[in-house]
Amino acid sequence: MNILSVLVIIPLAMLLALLVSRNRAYVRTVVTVGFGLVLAAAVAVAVVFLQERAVSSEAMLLTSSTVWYAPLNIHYAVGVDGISVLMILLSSVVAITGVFSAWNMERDFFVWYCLLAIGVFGYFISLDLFTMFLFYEVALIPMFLLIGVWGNGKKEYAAMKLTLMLMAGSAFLLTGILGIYFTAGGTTMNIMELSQMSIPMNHQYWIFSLVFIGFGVLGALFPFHTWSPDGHAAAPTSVSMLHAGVLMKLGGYGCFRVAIFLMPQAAHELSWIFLILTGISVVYGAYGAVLQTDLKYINAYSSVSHCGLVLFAILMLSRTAMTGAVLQMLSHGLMTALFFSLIGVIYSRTHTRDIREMGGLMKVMPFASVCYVVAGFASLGLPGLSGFVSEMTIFVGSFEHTDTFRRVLTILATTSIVVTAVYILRTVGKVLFGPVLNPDHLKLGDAHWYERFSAVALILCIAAIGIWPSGVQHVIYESLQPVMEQINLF
Amino acid sequence: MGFTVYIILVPIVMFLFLSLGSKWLKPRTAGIIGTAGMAVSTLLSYFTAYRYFFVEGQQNGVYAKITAFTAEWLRFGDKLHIDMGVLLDPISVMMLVVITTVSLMVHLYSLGYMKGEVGFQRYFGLLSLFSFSMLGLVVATNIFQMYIFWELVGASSYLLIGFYYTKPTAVAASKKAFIVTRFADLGFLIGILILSFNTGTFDFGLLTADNASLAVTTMSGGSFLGLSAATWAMSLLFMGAAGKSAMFPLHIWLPDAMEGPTPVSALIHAATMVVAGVFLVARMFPLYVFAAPDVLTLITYVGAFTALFAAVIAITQTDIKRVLAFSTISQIAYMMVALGVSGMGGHAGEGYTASMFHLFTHAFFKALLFLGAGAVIHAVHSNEMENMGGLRKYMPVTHITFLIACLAISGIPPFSGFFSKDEILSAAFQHDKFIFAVLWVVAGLTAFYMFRLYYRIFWGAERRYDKHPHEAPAVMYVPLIVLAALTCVCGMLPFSKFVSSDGAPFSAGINWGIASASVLVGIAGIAVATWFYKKASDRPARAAAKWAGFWDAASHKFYMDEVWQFVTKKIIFRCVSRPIAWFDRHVIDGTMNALGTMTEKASETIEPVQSGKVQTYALVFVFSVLIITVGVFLL
Amino acid sequence: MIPMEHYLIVSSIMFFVGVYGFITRKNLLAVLISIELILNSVEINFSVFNRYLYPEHMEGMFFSLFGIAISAAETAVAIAIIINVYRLANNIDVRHIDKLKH
Amino acid sequence: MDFSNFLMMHQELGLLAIFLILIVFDIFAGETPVMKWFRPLAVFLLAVHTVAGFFVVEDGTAFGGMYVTNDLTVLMKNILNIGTLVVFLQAGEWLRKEDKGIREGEFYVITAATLFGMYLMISAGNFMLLYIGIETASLPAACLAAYKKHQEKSAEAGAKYILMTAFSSGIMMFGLSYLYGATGTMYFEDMQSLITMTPMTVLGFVFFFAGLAFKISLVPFHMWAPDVYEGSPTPTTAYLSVVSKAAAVFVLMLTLHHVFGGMEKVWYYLMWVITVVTIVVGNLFAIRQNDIKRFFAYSSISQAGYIMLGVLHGSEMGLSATVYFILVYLFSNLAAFGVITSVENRTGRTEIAAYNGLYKTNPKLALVMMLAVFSLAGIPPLGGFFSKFFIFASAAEQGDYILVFIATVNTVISLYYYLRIVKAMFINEPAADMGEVMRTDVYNKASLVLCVAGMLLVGVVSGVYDYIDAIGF
Amino acid sequence: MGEIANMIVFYCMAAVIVISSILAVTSRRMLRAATFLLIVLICTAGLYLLLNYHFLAVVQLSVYAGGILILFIFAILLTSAKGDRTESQDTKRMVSGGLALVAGIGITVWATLKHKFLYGDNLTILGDQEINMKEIGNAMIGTGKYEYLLSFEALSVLLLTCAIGAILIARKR
Repeated sequence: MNILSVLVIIPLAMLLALLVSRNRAYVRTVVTVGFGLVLAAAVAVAVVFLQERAVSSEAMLLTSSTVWYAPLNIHYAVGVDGISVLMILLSSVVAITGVFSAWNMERDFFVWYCLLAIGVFGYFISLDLFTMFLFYEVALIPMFLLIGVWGNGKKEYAAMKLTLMLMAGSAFLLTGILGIYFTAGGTTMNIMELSQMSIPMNHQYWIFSLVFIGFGVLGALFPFHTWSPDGHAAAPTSVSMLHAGVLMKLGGYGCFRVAIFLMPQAAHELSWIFLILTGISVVYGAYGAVLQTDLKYINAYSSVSHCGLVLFAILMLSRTAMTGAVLQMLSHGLMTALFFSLIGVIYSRTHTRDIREMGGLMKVMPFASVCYVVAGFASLGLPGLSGFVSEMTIFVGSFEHTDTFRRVLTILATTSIVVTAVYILRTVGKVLFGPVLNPDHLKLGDAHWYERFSAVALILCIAAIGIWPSGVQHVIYESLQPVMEQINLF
Repeated sequence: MGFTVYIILVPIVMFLFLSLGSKWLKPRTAGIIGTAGMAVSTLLSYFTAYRYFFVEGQQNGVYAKITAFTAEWLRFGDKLHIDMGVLLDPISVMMLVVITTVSLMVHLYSLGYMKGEVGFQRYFGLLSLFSFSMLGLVVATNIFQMYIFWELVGASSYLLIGFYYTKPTAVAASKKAFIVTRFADLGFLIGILILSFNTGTFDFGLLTADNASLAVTTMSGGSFLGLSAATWAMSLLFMGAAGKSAMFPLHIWLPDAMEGPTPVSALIHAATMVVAGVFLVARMFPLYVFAAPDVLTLITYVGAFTALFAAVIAITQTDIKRVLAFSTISQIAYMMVALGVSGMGGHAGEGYTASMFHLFTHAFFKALLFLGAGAVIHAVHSNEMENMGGLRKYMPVTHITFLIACLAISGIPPFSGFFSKDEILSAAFQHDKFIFAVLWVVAGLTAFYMFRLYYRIFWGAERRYDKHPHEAPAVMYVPLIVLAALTCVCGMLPFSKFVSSDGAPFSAGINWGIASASVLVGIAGIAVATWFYKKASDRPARAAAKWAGFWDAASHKFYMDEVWQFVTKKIIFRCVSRPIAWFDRHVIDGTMNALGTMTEKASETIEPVQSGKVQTYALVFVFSVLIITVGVFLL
Repeated sequence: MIPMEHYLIVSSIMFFVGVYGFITRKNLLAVLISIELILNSVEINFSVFNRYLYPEHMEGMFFSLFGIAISAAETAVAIAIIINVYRLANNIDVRHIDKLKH
Repeated sequence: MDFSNFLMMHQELGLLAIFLILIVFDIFAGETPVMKWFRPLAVFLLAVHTVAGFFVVEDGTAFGGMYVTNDLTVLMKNILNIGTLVVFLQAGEWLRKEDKGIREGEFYVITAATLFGMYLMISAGNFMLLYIGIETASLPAACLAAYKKHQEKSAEAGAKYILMTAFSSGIMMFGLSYLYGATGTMYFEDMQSLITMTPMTVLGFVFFFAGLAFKISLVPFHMWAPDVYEGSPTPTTAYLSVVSKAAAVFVLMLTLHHVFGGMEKVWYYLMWVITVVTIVVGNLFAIRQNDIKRFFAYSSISQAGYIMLGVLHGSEMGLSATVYFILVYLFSNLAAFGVITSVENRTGRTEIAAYNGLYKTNPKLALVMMLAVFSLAGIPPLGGFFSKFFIFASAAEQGDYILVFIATVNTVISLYYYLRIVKAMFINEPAADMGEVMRTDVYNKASLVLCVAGMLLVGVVSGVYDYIDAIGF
Repeated sequence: MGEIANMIVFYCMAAVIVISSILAVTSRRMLRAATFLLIVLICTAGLYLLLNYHFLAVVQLSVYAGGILILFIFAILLTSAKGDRTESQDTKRMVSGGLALVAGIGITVWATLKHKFLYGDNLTILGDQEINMKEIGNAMIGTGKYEYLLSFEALSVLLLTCAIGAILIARKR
């Protein structure tokens, strides 16, 4: 059996194991051991991948393919390149930290959580459009219950909105995928094989738009981002973590893997439209975050901005910018997970997320606060943390274009880093610094060990990328070779 | 000279050690460890300076740029990559010495000054972090490394300014400092992008080699809005520099930043961080001279205006740290002007040397002033001049060292300020008489407000102190003495032998004509200050009343804060952010919700059709069949 | 010779009169009567076509034949149901069977 | 007389045998205790019949082309068998507990007869047999709708159904008469070669199509469906919404292919519009429903629209996708109706509000219901996802991307109302009187297990689709 | 001569059919409506006779007039205790019904008139021939093409089931 399938099988096994359990201790054991195994498997995949890569020049490694639906040439085809490996690592890290952040949740929660994990891992290892889409939807649907049942605030509205908007995106996607399959000759669903086929240009236009918007909805593309604030605000902590940290990456990854890779020509010609949209996302999200008063809303808008940057960079179609995009996905995934886990810590104690009602938490919960500051710095792109690396790579890469349009857009996008600083510092200043506003807060305790665990793990990852980016960068850069070959055909 | 890398690494190790171990370390231990670490760096810096200037640095009579250490950190593509390394050349070595020295003094001083504060360990950790960042900045081998440390400097200064995090003003000030400099850094970043895109490199060595020929050839074209790429890039870089160095109109953060602990002000806002901008311009100097001379003119005028502007404001301030802050702005503007009026090579590059020289001397005496002010604040627990007076009796050491520093900044020989200032004035004189005149006036104003400060602290009417003010402990006044000593002697250094625009030593004599002019105006300033402030009198008030409007404006810093407040609060928040937030909630989200509502509405609208009446159904059935038939016929 | 179209016109009229009746009548049984008209007209159609156009085989006639049988069966079921409605509601007004709607 | 013709009809004969056995048993068992064996017998016989259906496949025509049998028709009948079997399983509990006025036996007998009618519809090679089949399938079904004869709702449903079905059969017959007039034959084979595009054939076709569309409940011929579904006893609703609809779709597909192939220009555009309208209108109405049976009626209308996606191109792939879709739809919808029956039997309520907090009180039922609606909404890894994908693929294969796009976007609306059910069950708090845990009888449990297994396996196990795909027209 | 007589008979019956069917759907009294239906049915049988479908005509008379109509009359009597008057009609519905009526007739007649029927010879050849009853019988129980044993049997199932169903619904218990 292919090692990649293990990543799907473990969560599946966990799901089944959870279904027969009633006891909370048992549930905890299952999920911690299970997601620990997933992490181990992810690391193993990474190691094996690196070994293979040393001796192979194939675009995708560890591939395997089994016929599933022969009439439609659907295969269960898996394989990874450097980018998917990184995404898998990211997902496994966020998933296990999410487990620790959801330490006190009941069994059913984890059942859906495991389903989500199945979707996410399956998506990243898929090479077949159909299975990719299948896992994509598998990952989306548990959100409804995770938010609807265990969320707070306007949870039903938010859950419905999020699910419907994302599903609307996937409706676009479905049409696009069928378009790709049939216009490319209807002989294969394998992405690598499809990339060798040519899709007629008149079809590429609409397919590219559909696919890009379809994935873009999940990547919080303006103006399809509004599920993000409401959804994140209502979701329970670990769901926000996984959603913002991993699920939103599904969008960026898909845009890159499907839209750009298979339809490079349309990407060339249409990128300007989407560049404008993503450019708006970047700046707009940042400005949108400035006035928010709910911690989660701030982060949600910030995610819009940061994920917008991912799509923005992908659309620049330059190798460096795309490298930056992947780095940004990693970086945003980690730091936003960190943010949400800390917001969870704060919220579980103060029972409010309104920044106007909090103050001076640094004094009350120093550990969580320091971590929050670190997350904030990562978000505003402080060197030494991952955000800086990715943003700089994106800006440098985007600036490689000689046309004024892209350069001006890049410059506009760079302004977001200032605005980011504004809202991050505003939040930090209001919530963590200053005098303690609510005397009741003085009695609150700091983070528990399991919460600390997730925060520390995430900070370590953020710092690791920030301090030693070249390892990751190298892997990504090399993996972009096939895409660049596609793009450079035109 | 690979060991130089440890100058930088020691502080960061200290930072990690102190901040991670803060729980387990006693405050005093932490302080001592931090100071010891800094001392190691300082010693290494001195050793480096020795090796560089006297043993290894000179090649063919020119001080070369030596890359002591380099490693690739991040590769962007085939061409561009960020290295992390240590670049040694006269200015970076000079900066190493200045930074480590001042930092060590501040560390020492803080042991006393910060005693008993909550978060003592954190404080030392952050000091180490700051030192690390600043050292990394000056030894950067390429512009991106510089940017990286530039940002780190910003962040660590944010943390230091906001050290008293429960104090709302400190929090606000730290935020303001960070955001304003961040805004400026945006210019820096875009400048880097333009520069690196055109030249294909970040490396200082390649960029500045051969009179910046690389930039000249690649960037003179490509005009955008009528300006060449080089002009754009260099102006944007200057924007970054102006932000850190508090040039008008980006100076507003600096006075507020005085909310931080006073030693921090001494370190950051006097000696090190604020001169980073000057350092950046100096670093890129060949590019300015050869690729974008227009920008150099811009720098000159901005600098000159800032110098005058800040000096005027300084006269009116009553918070002693703010006076010092404006004086810093003014002095840094001086350095900027010096760079602006400079040319390249030999005596034409005198301004460059002068600028660096002034940076060097200013670091010591301004640190001294801040630390002295800190000692005073420590003694009287206030920043306001009204709460001071006649302290010379209680704090003799502070008094003397403060006086030395005041004399130095006023350009009175033989103190160090005199030499560097004189050099700047003469460079300006050669370049542009008008600029010279401005600087000359500023010199006089400087002397005046410094002595106003001096008199109001140490002379004047004696206040009734709640607690008897006393001299600072030894651990605080020893640094004062050391710095005072440095202030006295460092002016004698033959600076141009070491630091010059092209690396070739030359000898710069003192232009006695200009020197005497500057000394005269300095003495005049002192005299006026003496007349006004030595004794408590109503003269200042009368003078102020006479110029009421102007005085008011100046004491309100010419309303620059309000202007900025307007720009940020009104324009960014009200006119951009709020509409966007509204737009998002109501238009974008509204559209999405409207889709839902429309669907519901549509559902509601067609509902009556399903009336439950079987005949209606039949009617619909028949009409549908008929319509479809006709439709198909028509098809 | 009677043109075939005339038969067809008659059956068309009968058919749509039946439709009209179905739509307008109030009494369930009257509605059923309208249905009978509809079915009857169709049967005429079949016979006419068979006789005029394709007299070799008896398809149309048989369709009419079976149609008559089917309409008998349908009437039986319908009347049974209508009687049941009457039993429950005590009238057979179409307007009263509109409880199920929207 | 050549009785060998009958040998080909073993499925029909088998069913007829069951029909007769049940009648006889019912007559003789009467009200005696032996009657308790009636239901096991019915289920057993039909199960055997269903399983046997998979083994004996023979191609050929009989009765001079009036009867046609081949792999495809056998497969279709098998699918109908499965659906009917599930309905049999689900119906028993309700029939047992219902008031005295209800006789148990007739339900099975009549259902078997209607199923027989559907067999004839599918196997017909002649419009006369087709018409008789349709009438056999629908007239007795009116009795099923009016089965709860002491309940006004049920009577109303029965009346509406019989009136509308008679009306539509009149219209259909009128269409057939015109087709006959234009071509001179009722045999599929002959008509296919003779049919040309003239106003008369077009009119005939449209009228005929309207009759079938009525059975499939395509908009605008759907209006009877919600009322009848709501008023009928739940097993009848299940039967009408799944088996009866499926049979009509099969017939439409077969006739389009076998008879009206030459008129594709007419029916393509006609059905294109109807498909879109059906999906949209079904969805729009479903949004606002509060009664779960009525809700499922509208949902099944919009599902019918999706089914048409595979039908309207008349392609081979469309055929496989449609049959597959119907199979999955059958499992999903019947699973839902199984739950509805259980809940209704215990609480007597069919409002969606009755499902509030079902997950807390009856987690298993809630889970089945959730799987069912997710399958209907097309959520992986349930069969509905695959069937939707294939049916969209079959439309996309013909380049009809606009239709695919419209349909996919509409799945979002459908997801909204399906999620309403999920929300009611999982998120809403149970009403105070819903505390008791429901017990479902073993037959119903078996039906639910069968349906869930169907939903889960039909998608993931590709063999099913491969099997269907191997069978062409 | 027979031609003309046929035509006269036809047009008379056509007129009667049209008028009676209209009356059947407009008459306020149910029994009258039933009677008009009867007239329509009888005239239809007459049309069958004109077409020489004697068997069909007989069936029409016996099943429709003899069976169905009796059923109707029973049902009418059973359900209209308060008198068989129906209430006034809904004008709006009448207008739309009338519209459907006119449009429907227009469209169907147009379609038939537009169609080029291939008749002429057949009619003269088979014009007055009555169809042999034996032929009908053979066709009804034959298994070949144009023979209808299967339909016949299927119909029997239908009738049986409908009978069961009708009894089930209609009986009191």
